[in-house]
Amino acid sequence: MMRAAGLVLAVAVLCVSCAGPTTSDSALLSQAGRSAQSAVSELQTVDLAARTQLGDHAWWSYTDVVVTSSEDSMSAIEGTFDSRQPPTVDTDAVYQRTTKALSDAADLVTAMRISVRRHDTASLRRQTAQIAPLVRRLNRLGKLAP
Amino acid sequence: MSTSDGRPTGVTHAGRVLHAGLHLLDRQIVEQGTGRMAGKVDDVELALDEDVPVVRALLTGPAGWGPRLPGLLGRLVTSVHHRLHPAEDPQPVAIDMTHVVDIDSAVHVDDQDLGDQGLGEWLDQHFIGRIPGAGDATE
Amino acid sequence: MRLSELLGREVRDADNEYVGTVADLVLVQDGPLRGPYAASLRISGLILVERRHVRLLGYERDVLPVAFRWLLKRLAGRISYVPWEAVDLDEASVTLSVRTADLVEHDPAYRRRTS
Amino acid sequence: MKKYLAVTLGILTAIGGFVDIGDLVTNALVGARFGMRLAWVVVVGVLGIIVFAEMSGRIAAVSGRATFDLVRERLGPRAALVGLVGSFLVTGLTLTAELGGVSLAVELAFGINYLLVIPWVMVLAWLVVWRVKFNTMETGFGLLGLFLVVFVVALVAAAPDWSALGAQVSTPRPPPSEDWPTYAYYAIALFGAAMTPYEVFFFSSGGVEEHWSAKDLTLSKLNVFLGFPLGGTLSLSIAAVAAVTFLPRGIQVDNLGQTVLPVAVYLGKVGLALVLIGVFAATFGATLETLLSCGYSVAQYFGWQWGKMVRPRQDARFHTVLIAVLVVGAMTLLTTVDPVKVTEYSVVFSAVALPLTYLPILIVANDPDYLGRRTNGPFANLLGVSYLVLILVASLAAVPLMIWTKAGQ
Repeated sequence: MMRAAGLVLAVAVLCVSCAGPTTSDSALLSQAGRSAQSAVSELQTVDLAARTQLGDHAWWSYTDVVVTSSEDSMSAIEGTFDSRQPPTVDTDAVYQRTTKALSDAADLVTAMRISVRRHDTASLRRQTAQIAPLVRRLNRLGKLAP
Repeated sequence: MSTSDGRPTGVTHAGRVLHAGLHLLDRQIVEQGTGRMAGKVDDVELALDEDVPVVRALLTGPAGWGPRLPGLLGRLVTSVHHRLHPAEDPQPVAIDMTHVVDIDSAVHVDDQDLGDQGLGEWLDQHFIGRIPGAGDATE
Repeated sequence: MRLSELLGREVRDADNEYVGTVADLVLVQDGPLRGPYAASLRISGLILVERRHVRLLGYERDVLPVAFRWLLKRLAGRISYVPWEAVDLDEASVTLSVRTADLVEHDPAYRRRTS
Repeated sequence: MKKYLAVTLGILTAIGGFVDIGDLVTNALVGARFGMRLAWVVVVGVLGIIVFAEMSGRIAAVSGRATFDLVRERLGPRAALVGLVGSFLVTGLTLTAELGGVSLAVELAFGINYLLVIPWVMVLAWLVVWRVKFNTMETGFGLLGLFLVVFVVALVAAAPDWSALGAQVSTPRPPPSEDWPTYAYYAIALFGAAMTPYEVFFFSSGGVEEHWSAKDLTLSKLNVFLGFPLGGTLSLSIAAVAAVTFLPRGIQVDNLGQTVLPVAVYLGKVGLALVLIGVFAATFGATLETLLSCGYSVAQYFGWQWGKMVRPRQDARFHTVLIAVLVVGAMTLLTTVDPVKVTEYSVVFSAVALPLTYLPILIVANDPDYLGRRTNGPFANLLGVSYLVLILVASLAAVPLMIWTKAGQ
């Protein structure tokens, strides 16, 4: 019990000490990492839902609800990151890469939602295949998060 | 004092010892015949000027409960109740101890018109009673 | 007088020394017969606790768990019983006709007491 | 024979009734983020609700007094008012979450926007509390809630690496991707989801509504000792199936559609249909329980007549509270607040509000004035006091941890 409490305290001190001002480069990097991780979560959800639908393990209206809420979350994630600016030129590249990857992910999810609404199995299958490379891209960015 | 099934009897036998705050205050009041829940014992009226000092009555209602709340909240409850109540200086409903039949996990009183049911009666007449089925027992 | 006005009041002894506060009122059902049901509840005495703002939660009696009884005893300090005859009550104060040293400890086995 | 049927029915009801929107969301969320590394909390929580409900049920059966009646009786009007406001807000928040859960289940099944469903659920819930007999209501939704067993079936069908799950169970610490405060925060959330105060209000008041006496103690105990652990098993299987499906893919659960997705993955359309019926019944049953519990707690504090055992005209105040709470809950949801977020907060605040209702029950369970010779034994008191300490710690730590971890983000 005492050890756990001590550990909690130590982690607390660490957390407080790393949280620098939001304008610093490290803050932008960690924001990029967190956004990428969240985007991966949404893409993987859509991937799983789409595969389930393609395997005829679910019905369209259910898949629609799941994909639509991921689409909403995706646009929120994209919006949050877009509102940041790279504080120095050093992080410009990361900022650009993240913005592009998030925007590609959001576009893909929207396209898949449209396919689901149209019950368009062929497009959905094609789009599902595009998820994996996008996830790999985002995972590389996700490593930036502390 | 308990019966074989473990339920306390609470028989009002002579010489029984009760603690006023513990055994009377804030207990549920139940009407003996109907089993109707008739309020909480919000306060207890003591008769200290008699030859033998005794408990005179149980008090129930906002005028008994309000003054027991702390500070501003207590004053607020009391003043709102004063404003809504038709009487000039509303008093809590007093149930004379002669009406108390039994004291166990609840205070049982004999059936009587407990008078001030202000809010409940008003809601029954103006709202709940007007909804279809309000007078029926559930099926 | 209402019970709630009495509970929590400060109590002083015959030497006007602070004794404690009123924790509860002991009633015995042997008063004059009133109404059809039973003898009335006679006020037999006060239960005093040494410290202020303590609710005994029923632990002036001998009930479990032991941990609670111990804790409340620590919080409340001395718990004593004063017969009503020794209590002098006026508008704002409660004064005893006995000294603190002469107070009897409250008997937690309340069911057996008959006084 | 009839008696055995009643007992079986009671147990089945308790299983279905244990799981509500809080358990569905929190267990899936925690399973996806922490695997089974918090499974021990569910066990601790289930044991806690057993201790709490057993004492309340025993008091209700022997003395006829329901939980909030005793809270006021033992704590007095001030402290009990604090307890009342706290529990009422938490239960109202939970009601809002359950209403959202019912509507989301309908949305997932039929694709109708959940906001359009809310008014209908509200009216249906009111009709049930207005007209339907207590027993019918409880049994009906409890039994339908049993369809949630498909989570167990889905887990088996997923053929997980059991030893890996077992290894997670036996490592009660956060995975590398999470820190200790977040772990502790979700531990409290899971604890709160298992030990929701409304379950006890409802259980004890229901006992009074059904005119339990000392003879019904066996039934009450069986419900508690079998129903809750089996309900806890459902909770664990929700967490396990989420751990198997979501953790390796890096998916974080933030909606009900995700919670039921593994069932569709492993069991297909039939599984999905059954789980949605289960979710609907469990959350609708919990809607009724939370709604009635709001009414029970207010009425019992003030000593008003309450319950479905009398005609509504005889407890007009009680029924007015029910209608008001239901309307406010539905209006809150119609502001498009996310029902899942509401759920996440409601389980944590459950843990905050718990001590003021638990303490008086533990005290009265020891009072021979109420229970005669059926007061707590030494073992019940050992557990009872240990849980009091645990509940206090969880209650005090909940809000600081919520602020610190930004509600687990």
